[in-house]
Amino acid sequence: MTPAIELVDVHKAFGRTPIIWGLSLAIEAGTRQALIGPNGAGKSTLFNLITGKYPVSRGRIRLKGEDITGLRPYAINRRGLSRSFQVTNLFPRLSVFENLRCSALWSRGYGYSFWHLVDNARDVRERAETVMEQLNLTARRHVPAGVLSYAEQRALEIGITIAGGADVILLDEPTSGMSRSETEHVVQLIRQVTAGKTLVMVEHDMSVVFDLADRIAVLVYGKIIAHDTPERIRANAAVQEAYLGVPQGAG
Amino acid sequence: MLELVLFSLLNGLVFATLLFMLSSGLTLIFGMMGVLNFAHAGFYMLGAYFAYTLTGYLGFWPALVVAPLLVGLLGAAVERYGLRRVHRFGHLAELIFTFGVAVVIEEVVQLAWGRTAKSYEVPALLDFPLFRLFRTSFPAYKAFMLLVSVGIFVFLFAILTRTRAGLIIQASLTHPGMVAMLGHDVPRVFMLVFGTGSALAGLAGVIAGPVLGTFPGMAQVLGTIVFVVVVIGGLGSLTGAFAASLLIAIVQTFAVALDVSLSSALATVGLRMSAGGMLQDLWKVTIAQVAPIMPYLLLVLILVVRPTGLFGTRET
Amino acid sequence: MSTPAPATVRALELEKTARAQRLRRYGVWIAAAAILVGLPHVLRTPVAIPVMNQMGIAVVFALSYNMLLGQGGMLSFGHAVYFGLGGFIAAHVLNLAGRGVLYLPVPLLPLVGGLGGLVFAALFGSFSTTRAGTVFAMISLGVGELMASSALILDKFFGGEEGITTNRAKAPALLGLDFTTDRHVYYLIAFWALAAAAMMSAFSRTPVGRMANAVRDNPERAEFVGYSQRWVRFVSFCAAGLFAGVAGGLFAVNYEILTAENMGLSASGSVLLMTYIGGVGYFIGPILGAVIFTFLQSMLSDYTGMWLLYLGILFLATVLFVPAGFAGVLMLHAPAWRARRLGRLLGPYLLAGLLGLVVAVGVVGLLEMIHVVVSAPTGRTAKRLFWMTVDVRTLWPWLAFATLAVAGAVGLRWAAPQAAKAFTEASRPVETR
Amino acid sequence: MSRAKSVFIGTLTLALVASLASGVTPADPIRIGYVDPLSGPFAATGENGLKQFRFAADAINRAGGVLGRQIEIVPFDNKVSPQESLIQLKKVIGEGIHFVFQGNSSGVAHAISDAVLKHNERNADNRILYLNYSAVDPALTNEKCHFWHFRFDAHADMKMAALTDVIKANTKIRKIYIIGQDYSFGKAVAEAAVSMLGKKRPDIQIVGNELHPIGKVKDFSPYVQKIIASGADAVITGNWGADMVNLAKGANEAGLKAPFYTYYAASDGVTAAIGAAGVDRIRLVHESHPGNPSPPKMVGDYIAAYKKLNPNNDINQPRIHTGLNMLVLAIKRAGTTDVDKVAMALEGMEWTTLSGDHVVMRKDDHQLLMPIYISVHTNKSITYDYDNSGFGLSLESKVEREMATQPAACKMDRPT
Repeated sequence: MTPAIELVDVHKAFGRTPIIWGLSLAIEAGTRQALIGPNGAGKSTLFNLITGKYPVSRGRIRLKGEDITGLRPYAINRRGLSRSFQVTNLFPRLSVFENLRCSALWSRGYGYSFWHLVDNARDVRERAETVMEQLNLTARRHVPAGVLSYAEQRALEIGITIAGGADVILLDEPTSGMSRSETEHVVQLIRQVTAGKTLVMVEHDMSVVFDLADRIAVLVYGKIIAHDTPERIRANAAVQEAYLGVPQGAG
Repeated sequence: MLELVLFSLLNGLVFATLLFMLSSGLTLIFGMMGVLNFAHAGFYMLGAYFAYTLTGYLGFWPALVVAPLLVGLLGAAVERYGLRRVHRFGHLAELIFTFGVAVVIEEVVQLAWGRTAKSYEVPALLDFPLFRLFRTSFPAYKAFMLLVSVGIFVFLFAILTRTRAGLIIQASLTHPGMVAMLGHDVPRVFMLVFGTGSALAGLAGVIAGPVLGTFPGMAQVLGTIVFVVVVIGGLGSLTGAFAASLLIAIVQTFAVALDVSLSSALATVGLRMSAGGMLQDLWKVTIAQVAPIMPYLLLVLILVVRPTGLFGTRET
Repeated sequence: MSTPAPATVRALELEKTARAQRLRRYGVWIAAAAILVGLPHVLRTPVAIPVMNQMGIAVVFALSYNMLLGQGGMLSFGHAVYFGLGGFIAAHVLNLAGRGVLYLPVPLLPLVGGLGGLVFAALFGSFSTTRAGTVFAMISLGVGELMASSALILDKFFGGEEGITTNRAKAPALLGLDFTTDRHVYYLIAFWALAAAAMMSAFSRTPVGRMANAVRDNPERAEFVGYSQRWVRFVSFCAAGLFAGVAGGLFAVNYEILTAENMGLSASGSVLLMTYIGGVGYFIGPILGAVIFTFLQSMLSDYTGMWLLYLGILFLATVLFVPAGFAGVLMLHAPAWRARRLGRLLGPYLLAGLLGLVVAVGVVGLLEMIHVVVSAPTGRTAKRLFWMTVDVRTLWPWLAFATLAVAGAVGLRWAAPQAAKAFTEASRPVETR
Repeated sequence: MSRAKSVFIGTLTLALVASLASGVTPADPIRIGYVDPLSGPFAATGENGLKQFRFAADAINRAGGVLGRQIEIVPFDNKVSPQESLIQLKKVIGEGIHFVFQGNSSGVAHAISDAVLKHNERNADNRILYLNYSAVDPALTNEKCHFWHFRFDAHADMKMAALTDVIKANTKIRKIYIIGQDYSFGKAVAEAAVSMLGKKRPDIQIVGNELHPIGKVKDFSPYVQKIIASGADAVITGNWGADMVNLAKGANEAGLKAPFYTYYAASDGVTAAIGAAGVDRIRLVHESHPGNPSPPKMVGDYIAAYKKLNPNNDINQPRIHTGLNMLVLAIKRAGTTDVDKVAMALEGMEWTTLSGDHVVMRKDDHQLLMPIYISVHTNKSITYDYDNSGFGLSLESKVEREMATQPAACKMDRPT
């Protein structure tokens, strides 16, 4: 079976500083893949390389078998990959509903159309309604995204990511800065909205990681040092030495 | 030919220094506060008019010092009581505000000094030809203009690199958000920079008034050329502003000397354009004819190729 | 687990409210059309129709500008280029039609202008929409200056300083309309202004129109939901150029002359200013701005030689006190309107407005008297001000106006917070039972 | 009905009747529109023009007005914009004014002339007359001429004809440099200079023919440098406003000694701004005696009377006096303010100007034929200076009417 995402010998350097160093990784379709590693290991950079925000210095990236190296973010998104951001990244002056609707437009085939009215686009509207329902934000539909509470913004961040219906979803620290109960809610949400899809997730909260992930890759200084099931990772000596060090669950 | 080249170069230099005096203040304001300050040329105009009146009472030399100071104070007041309040409404509001200030300055000048041009003259002490080469003489006043702006450049550089305030300004140019976190009173720095920038524009007015004329349209004649300099040089870059001033002044000065048109250029390589159609003028226009709009062509070309400008590091 | 059922039910409900909304929207357009038809019968002064024609053109132009600024977040200093080029092309085509070279009735001319605007917007937009922000603004400035200067140099097409004249009466008539009177032209402009406004309003509700808002807010994120920010900006830019060209075509019909001035920086600046004082955040903003700005521009100069000064002061006051523009102020009162508490505001507002007027009278009086002192012929010291004649040599008018200004200002300092308080009170949401 | 109410209504009725009555009083003045810049950078010229119109009108009114009515000048600010001029023209028409003077900028003149023609063709019952006192593009009375346009200033070709006559006589001039603003007027000047010099003095070499954008040149040094490099003995320029001032200043700084033959290098601040830089360098070609060294009495008195009233302004356009008086005479002769009849009366009308010249309004193209004066900018023996600067114009030579007259090339349709 073709991997959902496949990185082959990827390098990335900013100026003279190498961040990613000959990294190869294959993520099976339909799995929930977590990416962990200490701060500065290059997790976010890796996300930015996969999604086309930064060009790679060397190497190839494939999405569902197709080479996407060097494509612009929108081109990659159109091939069915969507991502969220670690720092909330919404359309602040648009309402919650508009945020979601805009995110669903392309995948429903509306493109750069100026001959449709969005209000008449029933499929898009229903999609936005459904996602809004899932996010529990229906009561806030007319509120501009910029004035939502932090937790609501984080939820909307995920909503924008999934609204387009991409089958490969990258979430960058979806629970960062959340309370315990909020985190639990988000984990529920993620589980629900990514059912049957490929999920790649950067996360610092180990309980979340071990709760959600089917597979875990450990990134240290630009290299994957381990890639395995949660149980095996937990037992992996190299990981414990390089990264965990502390008892798991400290979060 | 030597005469033409030599004096064109000299004139280009003088004009460049004038542009630099105007653009140095603007680039700092732009770079730090992100404000497209449309009132900048207005402060230049005020400088000339203040100096014109002060010269009548105090003479040229005291006016040379007092007029820019007055303009600087006025600029600081505009920042303190106007721009600072508008700041929270965003850059667009600030831009419209400076535009309003520009209109008000221009109208108040006409209200106070009348609508006709003023006979603001070169001071007698400098009203002689410094030297004469072939058939052209070079006025001492222009040499004085050169001297003053070189002085300004050195002074600004010293302030920016040697003083604490300068370091803060430099820091806020590259990392706009950081300075406040370091505990500096950013609004005060803004006011200082805006005041100094206005004072520099005022000084440019004091110096250029006798040469380029002191009349209600003097700000408009200068128009947007200063923005062009600042953007070509790169936002917030003093070196860039200096280089761009030179570039634009020299390009403009030498373009005037070139009586070459597209059709004549093509003719030298054996192509004949038959003049006809709606755009026939395009072939006949000489470079000299379009010299004054060359900066805008440069602006578009440079921005398309290099959005940060020549020496800039940031886009906005 | 999510079941589609509740969403569908909600969707059905929404369908109902959406239908009501649509009805209301059509209602607005029908009302606007009725007003436009009726206006010339109500305003019967001879100057009214020419001024309304001018307003109609400005409205289309300002709305097209707001497609860039308000909807797309693109600050342009060169939008008049597309207005002017559309106008020039329309004028040339009208001349051809007048000579019988091609058949084109006058009412279709704005389309020609629009096409011209579109073509050039596509040309210049191809490289200027790569970036947003200052880079875009400065490229638009450069293009604007270049085109305005070229208009004076490329004599054959632009007609030099005297421009291109044309004659709408020579083109083929349609339905008996030969456009020899301003009234005919009024209905033509009213029709196109309404049609263009409806289309621009519709554009903002198309996918690409909505994405223009998204790109304005966050270009990066827009790329991660499948849209190229550059393409979105380019499409908006072309649409804005199209409607600017329509306005230019209307200008060609109304004034029968196009000059370099129409493409210049001051024309581009005016449209920015009118859009801003109207309110960039609202569809109605540019309409309000265009109407107010045009009115002031053409009427204020009848009363004072310093109208530019007053205009400048108006800009400053707008930015300082109503940064969201006139439309913004109106919209702020929506909650109070919904709560049916607007009536409570009448008193405090009237008081503050009256005091504001007192300040204005004082300041205007002083400025006008200074103007007399500075520029009137010797011996002419009398000045008609506010339906009375004052002599600037005497002290009392100076004192009186100064007193008015100061007293009004003091009063306003007291009355303004009252008005603000009343506003906050009135805007409080109604307690739900 | 309460007492107060009835008093109120009574007063209202009275006021109404009074206002209606005042609308038809026989002493209603004849209103004459003045459409020129009264705000913005060119307002100085427009304001001074307005004052000169009012001054001339006051004299006419003191002498009893015309047809038993006074005349009134009504100003309209056109901001030297063609578009704004048309808006103001609509107001003129709306106010029921039938005579319009305008002068500043040929671009505006073309717009107004064209609009007046269209209006008159479309509204035969409500025509207006356009009286051009200063816009000198030759086309206005040639290919663009029409029945409702009259010009009271010598157009660019007439002035150039006079100028080239003077140059013809000056054998010291062998090389001439032409510089002008890049628009219709600047180009017309350059074309006329080249063709007329070619005929009158084929030996003269045109060493430069330069156009620069209007109002965009900040520093004229490079242009002056070019003129010096060309070795020109004289310079011809149609520049006005700041472009003229800065050109003169640049020449002075670089020590360029050649004379400048100009059209608009005087008054409204230009004389003061040029100051010493122009002495014996600037020559001006214009339509009336400059007032120095020894003016005709009428000119002297007129200037002195005006100066007394407007110490900060000058009589720099005596053609305003000519134009207004000729219009008034035409109204008098026509015995009506009917536009077509007044226009008929103006055709072929003769008049003696303040300078004592006999001028005539040529019927063929509505161009006033007049002698041309050439004066020099100086501060020596100046009685009537400009801008209170001590500098003024002193007469050098006069070219008689016959010499300055150009053939009429106008094909005019007259109303039947």
